[in-house]
Amino acid sequence: MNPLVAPIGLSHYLVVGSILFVCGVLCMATKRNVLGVLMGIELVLNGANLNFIAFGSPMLRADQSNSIGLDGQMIALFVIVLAAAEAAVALAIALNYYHTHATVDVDQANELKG
Amino acid sequence: MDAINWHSFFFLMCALVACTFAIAVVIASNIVRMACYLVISLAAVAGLFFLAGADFLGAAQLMVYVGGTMVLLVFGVMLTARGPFVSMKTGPAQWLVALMAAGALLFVLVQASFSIPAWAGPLASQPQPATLPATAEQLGYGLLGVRADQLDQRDAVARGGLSGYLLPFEIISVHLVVVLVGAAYLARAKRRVTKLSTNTAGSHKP
Amino acid sequence: MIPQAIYEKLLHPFRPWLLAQDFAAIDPWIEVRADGLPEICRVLRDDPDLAFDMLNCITAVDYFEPDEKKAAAAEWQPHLELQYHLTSTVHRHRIVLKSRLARWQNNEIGQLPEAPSVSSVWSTAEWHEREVFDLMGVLFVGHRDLRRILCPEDWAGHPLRKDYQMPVEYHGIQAR
Amino acid sequence: MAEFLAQYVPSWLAYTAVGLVQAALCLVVALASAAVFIWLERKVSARIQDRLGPTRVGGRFGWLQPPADGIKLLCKEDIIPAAADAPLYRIAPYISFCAVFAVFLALPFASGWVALDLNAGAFFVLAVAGLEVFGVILGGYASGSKWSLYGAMRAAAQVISYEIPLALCVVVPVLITGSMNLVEIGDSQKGWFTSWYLFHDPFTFVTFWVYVTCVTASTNRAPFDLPEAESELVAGFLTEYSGWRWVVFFMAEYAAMFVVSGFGAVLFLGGWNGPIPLASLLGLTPENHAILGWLGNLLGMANFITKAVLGVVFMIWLRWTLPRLRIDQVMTTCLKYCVPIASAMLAGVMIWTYLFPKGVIDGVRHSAPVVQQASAQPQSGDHR
Amino acid sequence: MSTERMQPETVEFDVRTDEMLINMGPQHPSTHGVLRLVLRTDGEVVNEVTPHIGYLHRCAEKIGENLTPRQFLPYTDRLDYLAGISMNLGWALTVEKLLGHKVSEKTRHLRVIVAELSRIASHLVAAGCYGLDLGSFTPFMWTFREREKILDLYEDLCGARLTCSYITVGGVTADVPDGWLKKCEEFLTQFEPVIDDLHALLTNNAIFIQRTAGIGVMSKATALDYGCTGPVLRGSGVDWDLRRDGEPIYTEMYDGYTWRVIAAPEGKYPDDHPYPPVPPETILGDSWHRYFVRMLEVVQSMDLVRQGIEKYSMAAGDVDEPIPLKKKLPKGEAYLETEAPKGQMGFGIVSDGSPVPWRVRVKSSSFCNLSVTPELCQGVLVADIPAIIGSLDLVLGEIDR
Repeated sequence: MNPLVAPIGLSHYLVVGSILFVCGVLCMATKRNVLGVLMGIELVLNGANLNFIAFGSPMLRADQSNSIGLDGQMIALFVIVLAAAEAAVALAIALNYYHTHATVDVDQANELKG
Repeated sequence: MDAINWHSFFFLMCALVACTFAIAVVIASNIVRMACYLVISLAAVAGLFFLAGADFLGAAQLMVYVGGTMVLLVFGVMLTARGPFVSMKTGPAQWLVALMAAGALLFVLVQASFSIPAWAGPLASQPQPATLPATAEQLGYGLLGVRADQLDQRDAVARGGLSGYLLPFEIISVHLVVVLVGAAYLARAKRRVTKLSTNTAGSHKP
Repeated sequence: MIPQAIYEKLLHPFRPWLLAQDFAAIDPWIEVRADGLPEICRVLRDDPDLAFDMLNCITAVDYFEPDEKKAAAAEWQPHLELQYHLTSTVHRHRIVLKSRLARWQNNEIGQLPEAPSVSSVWSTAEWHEREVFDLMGVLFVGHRDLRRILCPEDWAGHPLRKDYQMPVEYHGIQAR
Repeated sequence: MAEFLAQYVPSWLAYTAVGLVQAALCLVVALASAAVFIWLERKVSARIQDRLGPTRVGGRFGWLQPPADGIKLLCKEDIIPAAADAPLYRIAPYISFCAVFAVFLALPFASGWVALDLNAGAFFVLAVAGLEVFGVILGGYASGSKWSLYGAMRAAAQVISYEIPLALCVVVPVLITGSMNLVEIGDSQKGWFTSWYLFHDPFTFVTFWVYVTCVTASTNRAPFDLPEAESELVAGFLTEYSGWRWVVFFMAEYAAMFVVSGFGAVLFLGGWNGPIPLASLLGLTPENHAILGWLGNLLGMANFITKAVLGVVFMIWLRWTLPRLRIDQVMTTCLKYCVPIASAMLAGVMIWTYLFPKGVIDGVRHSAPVVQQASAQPQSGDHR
Repeated sequence: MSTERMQPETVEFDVRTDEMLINMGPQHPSTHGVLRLVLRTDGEVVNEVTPHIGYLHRCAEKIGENLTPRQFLPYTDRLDYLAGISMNLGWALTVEKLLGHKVSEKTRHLRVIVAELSRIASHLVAAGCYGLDLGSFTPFMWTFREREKILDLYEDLCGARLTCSYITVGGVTADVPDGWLKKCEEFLTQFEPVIDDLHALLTNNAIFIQRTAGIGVMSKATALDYGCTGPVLRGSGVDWDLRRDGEPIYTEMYDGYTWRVIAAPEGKYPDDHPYPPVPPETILGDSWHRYFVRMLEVVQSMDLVRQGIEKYSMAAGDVDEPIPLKKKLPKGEAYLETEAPKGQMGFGIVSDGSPVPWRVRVKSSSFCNLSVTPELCQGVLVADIPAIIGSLDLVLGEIDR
């Protein structure tokens, strides 16, 4: 079943979504720069968004009976807006952290430790 | 070999771009390179949105996410750059553990996405709409409560009682304003600039 | 207010410091002892009748004759002369203050003579005194940061002195 | 055109051919506009400064000056500074040019003559215009020098902050037409110049001038050209660029000028509808005959291009008369003047269209048919 | 001597960046000639400015000790190369003061005509370059087109456009070629409307006012304290112009001329001046006022040139010949300051009786005007530095000597 010919189904989108999600998690786990972690979060949110859109898309499913329809796109819109807000706050915290500690290395942020 | 299904061709293209650059973000060490790869990956995801029939969402993603959030991130990268972008390496041990965990998670997700037959895909027979579906207007009415896509809902109650998204949308916009004002206040540093005192150097108060 | 009256006004408080004066010259001048300069200048600026609020320029003249034949003929001993040209924008009158310095501090070649700085009275004196230090070699005591202003920082010698020899080469550039 | 070709050639070849033709057309328009406007800027600035401008290259009016410049710049040595981040340094100009070129896709030259008739056309143009700032930031950072980073940060701050009032101004015509489809916006301004949105009501008139200010600022032109402020930053982020990469940045700027004035023409000045509706008066409408309709569209396109060129001349005229603003004055004009005025005008237009609708309120009438034909996809723009 | 800007203010900035040392010059496009400014900036705000000069230092004073006064004259052209003839005038008058030499009536009026023309040329360069510093290119083109016409007049007069060495000790090198005075008048009549265009283009331009009003404010006390002179001093409201308040030998030149010093002692210009009203945002002593004083002086100089032409054509006799080349100088000292376009240009000469002077002193006005920049540029934005430096109208040839 040569991929170019077979029609694209919902599961293909889900696979791409999960790859993005996993890259995001990996990025958050391994990056020591606070902005790297932030980028990881963006990837995770995008993975989730892709799934929402895929589920709600009219073209990807055989029966439209239990498709979430427009709700998928609406929730994706909410996610995008909230991601912008989250990035702004995270950046403000990162900048303040940078001003006080003159570094953005996450591993050195251990003052709260006992 | 009958005609190439254009939809799947473009899907494969965008998906490949999105995934490779997502992996590049993980691998890259220089923070600015990471930011650029992320921008390209998000643009490819916007392409996927267009392909999935959500053209308004694709444009929104391009504008708000790539145009706004990513520029914010790049600004953050520039402002916290201390000298040449020192790339902070993480030890190989952490990499190993992270890779194993991620691999397991990926396997589970892919398994799940292929397990349900309903998600397999549309029958070849169902014609795919030629023109790009106009979701902008439907989303607009979705806000107002006229659920254009749910009208063939089986039970009348669901069709009648679906309230619009207007109220949550207003709440979100107020929330966004509050968050941005807070972020601006948080990032602002006060400084006293003394004029004409003998020591001309401004004393900085963190 | 003619130079004579200015002289009388200064006579009372600064009699020991005023050494000589000449009101017939083209630019009437008063010679003062070098160490009294800041006080006299402060009085000249702050006294309402004098009100010398503008220091036009600080000039340094090097009286020294390199070859012996002419040196004998000259009727002055080798010395440095500082000239302060002052103007009052209020009363529209002018005066020149002169003070005499030895060419070298207690006559050892290489020891720059010292004079008190008037930059506390007029801020323009700061750059003028830096220029005199740079070109003529006079150390101004009490100056904020006495550095060379026109010649490069590591330049040797003071060009406007009569016995100045141009260095043969500077940073690899043949000068002579 | 694609369907027509599909009868003879396998469908995928038809679609790619059509796509390539349209892309080539848009690219030609972008490059030609850049070349013409370089010549135009030299001539107009010469006239303002009481001198002749290029006359020696190619005939009396110096027609060959742009190609001459192009060849000269092509022959320049391709220098990449040592401290530069080479791949980013190379990619930056192309990012900003592609961002500007992408707007050509959605820009309608005449009723129906548009590369991609997007339903959310206006929104797409704003989205893609936001990407241009990446090219500037990357260019500034990748040049490695302190000055170019300064210029890049200033340019980014300026372009981003002017996107907000720009979006507010674009919402006004969208509100009046009830749809974001640019072809629809242009068609709804058919007829005499009174039907232009510029003269629709006092609020849209003011919105147009706020739009002009924001657009001049977001293309880094005239009084807002901080990033290339010669007197302080010696050319901002363009300092290290020379030769072909500088030409690409330069073309991006001039194409951006053409695009934003074209976009403004569609939104406020009736796009292809001239002051006097010549096409309908002469009967060159699709109803009479396809060829006549095509001629009408040709007339419309000429109309659209003259308006865009007039917009560019206005920007050039601004540049050669006004001195440059300081960075904080640029920001205050944006946050203290453009944003409040734009939002006030938006509110004003809302009230105006509610109280004195031009004919029936498009919005509500439009929604009724959608409810009945729920299952069928509503064809865009045919039931007016 | 504290002004209202002195008390420390809490200035808030979005983001704190570390301090940067930025070099502006010596080949920076907006520093006029080879001036190097080291700015210590924090983000956009400049905390401290330190000018470095001396890149153009030729030690003209040492050269003066080996040349007779008339041989030294061409060197004075190279001091302020934008107004060469005013420098010649200063040196010629200083030596004539030492010699006690009086020039004839006709020469005096010819000197006024030529000196005031050079003032117009110098102020035109100042206005044009100031527009260029603030980013608008057109005033530069208009002002230099008019200045070219003045340089053509110089070329007819003495062969050179820039370094004319026309006024010499004892008189002028050559009398006026016939038809030159008519050409002067033609230039003045066609120059009248250009002034109004310049006012419309720059002086009343809202953005120009925004960029210059209230920037680099210098109080009267600071101006006098730092020895600033010329339009920079009069821009701060000090009513002091050497053509009226100078030494008798210099003020005699302007006897019989009706003119008025352009300054706003109580912060208000004489209201009968037919020029655009002073915008409200400007504070006396800011960059805008220094620029405005120069524009008013251009019109005043045009009037002086017209009066000079009339008096020159009515004066009897002919122009004086310069003194012999190797004339022995009397023993003594002489120092004279003249009102050059950029400020008070001082020349001093000490002679011991031989034809070659013992010591030559050159005091430059831009030297003092530049010394005030560290104080003016405290806490301004980087974009204001060219606005302040441009308003001081500096020429590095004159500063470095």
